[in-house]
Amino acid sequence: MASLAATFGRGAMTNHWKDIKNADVVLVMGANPAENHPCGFKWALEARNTHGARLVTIDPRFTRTSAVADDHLQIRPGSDIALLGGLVRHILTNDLHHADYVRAHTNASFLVSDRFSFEDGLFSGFDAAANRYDAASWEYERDADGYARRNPTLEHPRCVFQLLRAHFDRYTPARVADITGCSEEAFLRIADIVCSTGTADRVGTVMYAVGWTMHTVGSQIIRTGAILQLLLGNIGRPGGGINALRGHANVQGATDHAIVAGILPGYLRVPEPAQTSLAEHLDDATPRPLVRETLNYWGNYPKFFVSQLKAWFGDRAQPDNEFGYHYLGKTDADATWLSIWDQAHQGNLEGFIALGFNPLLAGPDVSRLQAAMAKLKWKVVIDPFMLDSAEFWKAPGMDPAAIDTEVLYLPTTHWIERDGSFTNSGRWAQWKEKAIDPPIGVRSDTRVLSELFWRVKDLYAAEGGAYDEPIQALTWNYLNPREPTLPELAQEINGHDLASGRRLGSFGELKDDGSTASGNWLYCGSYPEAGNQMARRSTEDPTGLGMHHGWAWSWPLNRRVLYNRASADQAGAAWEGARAGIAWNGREWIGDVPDYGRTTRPDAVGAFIMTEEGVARLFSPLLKDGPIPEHYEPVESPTGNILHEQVAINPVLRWYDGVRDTLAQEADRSAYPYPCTIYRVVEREHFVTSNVPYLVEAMPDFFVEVPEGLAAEKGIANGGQVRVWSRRGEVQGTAIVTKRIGPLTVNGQTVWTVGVPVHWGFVGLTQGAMANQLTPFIGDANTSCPEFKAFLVNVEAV
Amino acid sequence: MSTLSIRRTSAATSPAPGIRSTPEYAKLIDIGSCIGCKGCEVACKEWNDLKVEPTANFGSYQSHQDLSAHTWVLMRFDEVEMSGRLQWLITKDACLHCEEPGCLYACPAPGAIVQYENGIVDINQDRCIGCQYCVTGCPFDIPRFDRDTKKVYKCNMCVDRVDAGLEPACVKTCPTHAISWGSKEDMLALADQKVDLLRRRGFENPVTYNPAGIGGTHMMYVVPHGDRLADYRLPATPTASPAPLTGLGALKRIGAYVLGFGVLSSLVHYLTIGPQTAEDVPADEH
Amino acid sequence: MSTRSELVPRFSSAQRLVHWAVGLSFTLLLLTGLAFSYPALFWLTHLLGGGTSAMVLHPWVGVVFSAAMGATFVMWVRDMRLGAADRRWLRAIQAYARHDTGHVPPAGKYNGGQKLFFWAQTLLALVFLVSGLALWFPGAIAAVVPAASTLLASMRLLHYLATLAGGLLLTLHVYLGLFAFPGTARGMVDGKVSRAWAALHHPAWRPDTDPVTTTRDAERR
Amino acid sequence: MDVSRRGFLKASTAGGLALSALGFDLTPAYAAVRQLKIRNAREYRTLCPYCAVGCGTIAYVHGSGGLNTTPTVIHVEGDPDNPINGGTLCPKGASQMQLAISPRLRTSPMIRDPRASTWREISWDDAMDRFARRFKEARDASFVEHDEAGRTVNRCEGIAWVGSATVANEDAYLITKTMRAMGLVYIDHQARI
Repeated sequence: MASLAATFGRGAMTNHWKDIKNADVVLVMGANPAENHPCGFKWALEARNTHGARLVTIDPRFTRTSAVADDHLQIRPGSDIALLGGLVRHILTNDLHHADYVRAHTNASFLVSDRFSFEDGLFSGFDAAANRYDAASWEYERDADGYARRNPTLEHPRCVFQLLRAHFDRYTPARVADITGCSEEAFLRIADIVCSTGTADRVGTVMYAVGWTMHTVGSQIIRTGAILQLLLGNIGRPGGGINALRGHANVQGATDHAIVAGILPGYLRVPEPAQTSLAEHLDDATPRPLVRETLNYWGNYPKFFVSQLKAWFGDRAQPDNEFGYHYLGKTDADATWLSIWDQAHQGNLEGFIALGFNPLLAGPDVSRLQAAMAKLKWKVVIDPFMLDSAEFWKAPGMDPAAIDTEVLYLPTTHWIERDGSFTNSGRWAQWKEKAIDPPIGVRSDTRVLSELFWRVKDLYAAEGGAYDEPIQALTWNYLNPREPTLPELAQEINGHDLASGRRLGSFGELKDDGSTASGNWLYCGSYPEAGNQMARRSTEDPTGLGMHHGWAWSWPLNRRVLYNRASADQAGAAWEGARAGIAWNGREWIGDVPDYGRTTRPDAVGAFIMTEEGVARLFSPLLKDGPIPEHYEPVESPTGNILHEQVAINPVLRWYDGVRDTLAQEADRSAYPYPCTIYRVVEREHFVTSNVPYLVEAMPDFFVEVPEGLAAEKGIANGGQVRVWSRRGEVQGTAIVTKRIGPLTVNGQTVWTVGVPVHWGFVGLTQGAMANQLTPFIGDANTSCPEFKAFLVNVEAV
Repeated sequence: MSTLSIRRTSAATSPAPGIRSTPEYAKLIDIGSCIGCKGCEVACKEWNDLKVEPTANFGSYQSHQDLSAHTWVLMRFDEVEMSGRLQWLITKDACLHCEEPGCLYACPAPGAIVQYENGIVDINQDRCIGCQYCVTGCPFDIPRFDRDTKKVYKCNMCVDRVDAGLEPACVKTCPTHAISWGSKEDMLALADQKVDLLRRRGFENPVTYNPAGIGGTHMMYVVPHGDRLADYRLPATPTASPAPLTGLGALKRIGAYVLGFGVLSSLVHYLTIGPQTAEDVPADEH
Repeated sequence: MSTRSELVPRFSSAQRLVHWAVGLSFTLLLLTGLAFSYPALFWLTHLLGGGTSAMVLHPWVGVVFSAAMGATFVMWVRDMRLGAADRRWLRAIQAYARHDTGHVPPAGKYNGGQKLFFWAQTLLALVFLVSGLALWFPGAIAAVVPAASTLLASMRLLHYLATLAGGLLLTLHVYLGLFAFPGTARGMVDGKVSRAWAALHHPAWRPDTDPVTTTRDAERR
Repeated sequence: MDVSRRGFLKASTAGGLALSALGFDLTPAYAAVRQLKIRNAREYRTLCPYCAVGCGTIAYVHGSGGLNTTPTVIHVEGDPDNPINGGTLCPKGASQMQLAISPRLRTSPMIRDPRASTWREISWDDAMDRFARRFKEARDASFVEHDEAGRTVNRCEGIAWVGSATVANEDAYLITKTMRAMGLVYIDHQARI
């Protein structure tokens, strides 16, 4: 999501599930919604069935989504940027972009510093020793007041629009075909459909998921998609957007509430050591406007941050102790998934707690994770079911007698035994009822957390120890301090005015003087005095666009389409009347909850209120690996990078110790000739469904999808057993020999792709190979999302 | 327990006394919108409390090799090339609830197979004798015999739900609106719309599968490539009785007369010519 | 010279046992078979314990019938060869029906009609066996035959036609044995018939030299 | 069709009459259908626990909820009012009843001692005491108040927390609040993978 924030200012699905029905073109790429989000995918088919929308899939495999698509294009895993870059070029060379939109709502006109350059695969500012870019040369050219200079005609060679054109000019159809392996004709056929929405009366949407994010260039793939959508004028409009399809019931909510390295609830930033005072932190974290006419909503950062400290530390958060700023741990080190396991692998972690999570099977590189787990002193697994991760010491090939880790397993409630809210992919926070009591012996997550909190707190009080002030200071004002209820917590998240105790109706009311508290500003307004908005159940849809403002509650402020100001032109008139997001009636905005002041005049500030530019960023200096996306090969690739031989892979990856030795190098290509990708199937959801008999029945066994031609070459029979191995491990399973993966011609050479599903482990109703035995321990340069989607393997019949 | 009025019943000795004309229901399967998620398969099992069968991957996304007494719906997956493009044909295999049900006609057990006034064809296991004539009688090879209970089972269109004003479980659950439910007329109209849409989307031979040979069905399909029915595993011209059994009803009538004639002619012989007792015949006649 | 009312052995106990095994099993099969064919007769399934039970038992009774028919075949086949005399007898069958004894060529132990009955019965038993087995194990058929449903339907038809034929034969057999020719039936009860009966119906039969007389039954006489 | 209802009936009737005047009229007017299994169940509006579409579901529960009862879920299906799924559910959603009341759900804390090859049961009190003790030990051992440059960092480096994308927002919030206050920095969940 880093890339969406870098482009638009917020990192979330721009539109929502039901809105997809408003699209004229649906591009599904890096996602397989028919299998992974079937009930949301219905809205894509609804668009097709009600007004003839065109549905296109681009994927390494012909999936169940492709089965109902109008067209499908097979590409090589990890070649997404080349394909999307080709589409961007197709738009720019054929003038298919939505010119008015691009001029009004993007930074196309911004001039970039003359120090910016891109040569031989590297952007300016590359520091080879530190493996990073210095982004200083990616800045805009500033005027005397410090504001960015612009060129409204978009003709200046250093304006973003021209830079974009020059950059993507290399992505010709022939090159796209060479890199991705598809044919030029097929590419152009798809390009004609996808690039057909650059007009006021047409709108297209993009559905993507981890097929884009889980690459070493994942953030930049998404950026390319976002650029495509911006050029076509599809962001902010009903039926448009770039829609990240999340994989778990509350991935969005858990991210919003920041069970995430580097952020605090509401996407506030974890303080860094260099920010030695609250003032310094706020100064760093609060962006400055780059143009006069921007709302720069993140300018309110101090209000959100201080209100959160007040929610957490209450009376102990006062101006004289910087509202408890130093109660928070500070770090500037990467603390994400791979780094956690690297720390464990290095023996630096003593304890590891997994709640509602099965890390071992989640990978990557299961053998490495097993070795890392064995180095932990203790591990606590909190889950309703027994997990492979809790039993890693008796995984196939492990010797329990050699593993010192103490493992504690705590059975907790699951969803149906609790109320509370889930935030779906489309940002709708929906409240659920509790249906039954948990079985005797099972405790809720909040009870377990509270018991831990109180016991630790009491131990510190009795024995002393490392800096326990924040623990003693932490607010715990719940009626039953041993088990807070979820409505209580929802109210704390919403926040209140400290003087009156009144719950707030909007984050607009938050203050940075310590007079308000809000656990998560983004959810301020979800539980105001009027009651729990997330539990609302009105089915009315007066706009006819599927917004349903009376159903549940959507952040921010019940807004259903993000950036909806961009659904109207500069004067505030909807691009298209029938699918108006919001429109200016002369006095106020009508339609969706405006992403803009309700009575702010259309020309007052830019449409993208969360950016310093006031517009969306086609060119964004905020990512670590370049302001414009560029195609780099996966770290394990069957071919070189024909755009720049010397810089084949993303140059700013984080390399953990020993990982290079676990990758297939160029010399190993003949030993590991086949790109492989892993994925889910509709009958299963990661690992928990291995406890559900009907689902095990519906998709019983681990399998490997092998293209027909490759199977013939290797003597693999459909339904027979195959072995697949990478440099890191091997799996064995039933072969599904299929026509749905064809041969690709990549840079003149035939390439076969192999596919493996992720759902099996050694605990569960049926056992099967762990797909993540195969995957490499390396991640995206920005988000550190592991590369699960493109790596090399070999395959043989057993 | 509630009851539904019957239009037809197997092995009836007199016409079913139902005279009401209640709305007939139908399911419409839009094959072009089906993603093969097996939601219907699982929802069917869950609602009908059907047991889990041990399965194994046999080189397909398909869950089971075949329907069974415990699996009333099966999604079948076939990869087929059509006009140069790969099609992943996914068809829902389940009872079509024929207007002229071959199973019902074949069934010798009175009341074991009924057709309700609403069009649903149901097997009443109380009365099923396990002869499996329905299996042979079905033009779609749907009913399945269970060795343990010695009865035959198949989709009953969730008649318990329908009776309560709910749609069948598969209809309710279908994520992509590939299954529609309503009166037969409404579903035919909807099918026309869907066929039109397919034409506009460039399909040359979309058809509604509602075969006349069996008087139409209460589960209909909209087939994108109507000229390739066999690829969808749909028989082109199904009939209510398989060829050798066509006219069995009439034959049985004749058979009854033949047997009756046998008895009757014996009686006539007895009355006209009478018995021949050995003791009555003088010995010297020889 | 024996009296006309004197009884002579005609069927050994083994033959009678086999006859009644065939007779009873076939009657049960016929009645339940008719029950399966004619809804108005479905109540006849109660002879074998009701619908499902009848369905389960019908093929097992069929097994008994087939076994008994096998025994019948073995026991009688040598006696049942059709010869020229039998053909003459058959040509005069109308006279036989009219009791016009004078115009009926003398029959041996078995007349042409009985022999024909035997062969028809044997043929039908084979048809019943083959078609019955197919209907008993449709699953097995479906597993090995591609067009199983057509085959099974054909088998059903065949089974039904055989039933009709069998039903007619049984009617004829019962009528002749029980009503038309008094004194016949006891041959299958105590195994004996009167000399008068033998002289009338089987004038060419010599009961005193018949191998049956060498059996224990005959000695007891 | 040759085997029309009339023809069919006539055939059977004639056959029957020809053979026997006996017999029963077995033609029913009504047939019994299975009783709706959710007829007397109580309904709870909840959500599907799997993906992030956010499908509304209705859990059907048997048992009055009275003091002496243990209500159980007998069926789950889609909530037709929910605008996102409109009552539909994929196979995962459609089978969630089996997840809700799975016999595989665990009901007792367990511990695996170092080098042991089996689990043993442990009481909640003992489990939580041990959890807290281990947590404090690790925190004390790995807590960094000041970094090498002397700057206040107040972080705990020796414990990692992962998960979860499957708990409610309110649980998630409490997790973050508690763990950040404890000074943890290694915090992540399924969004990353």
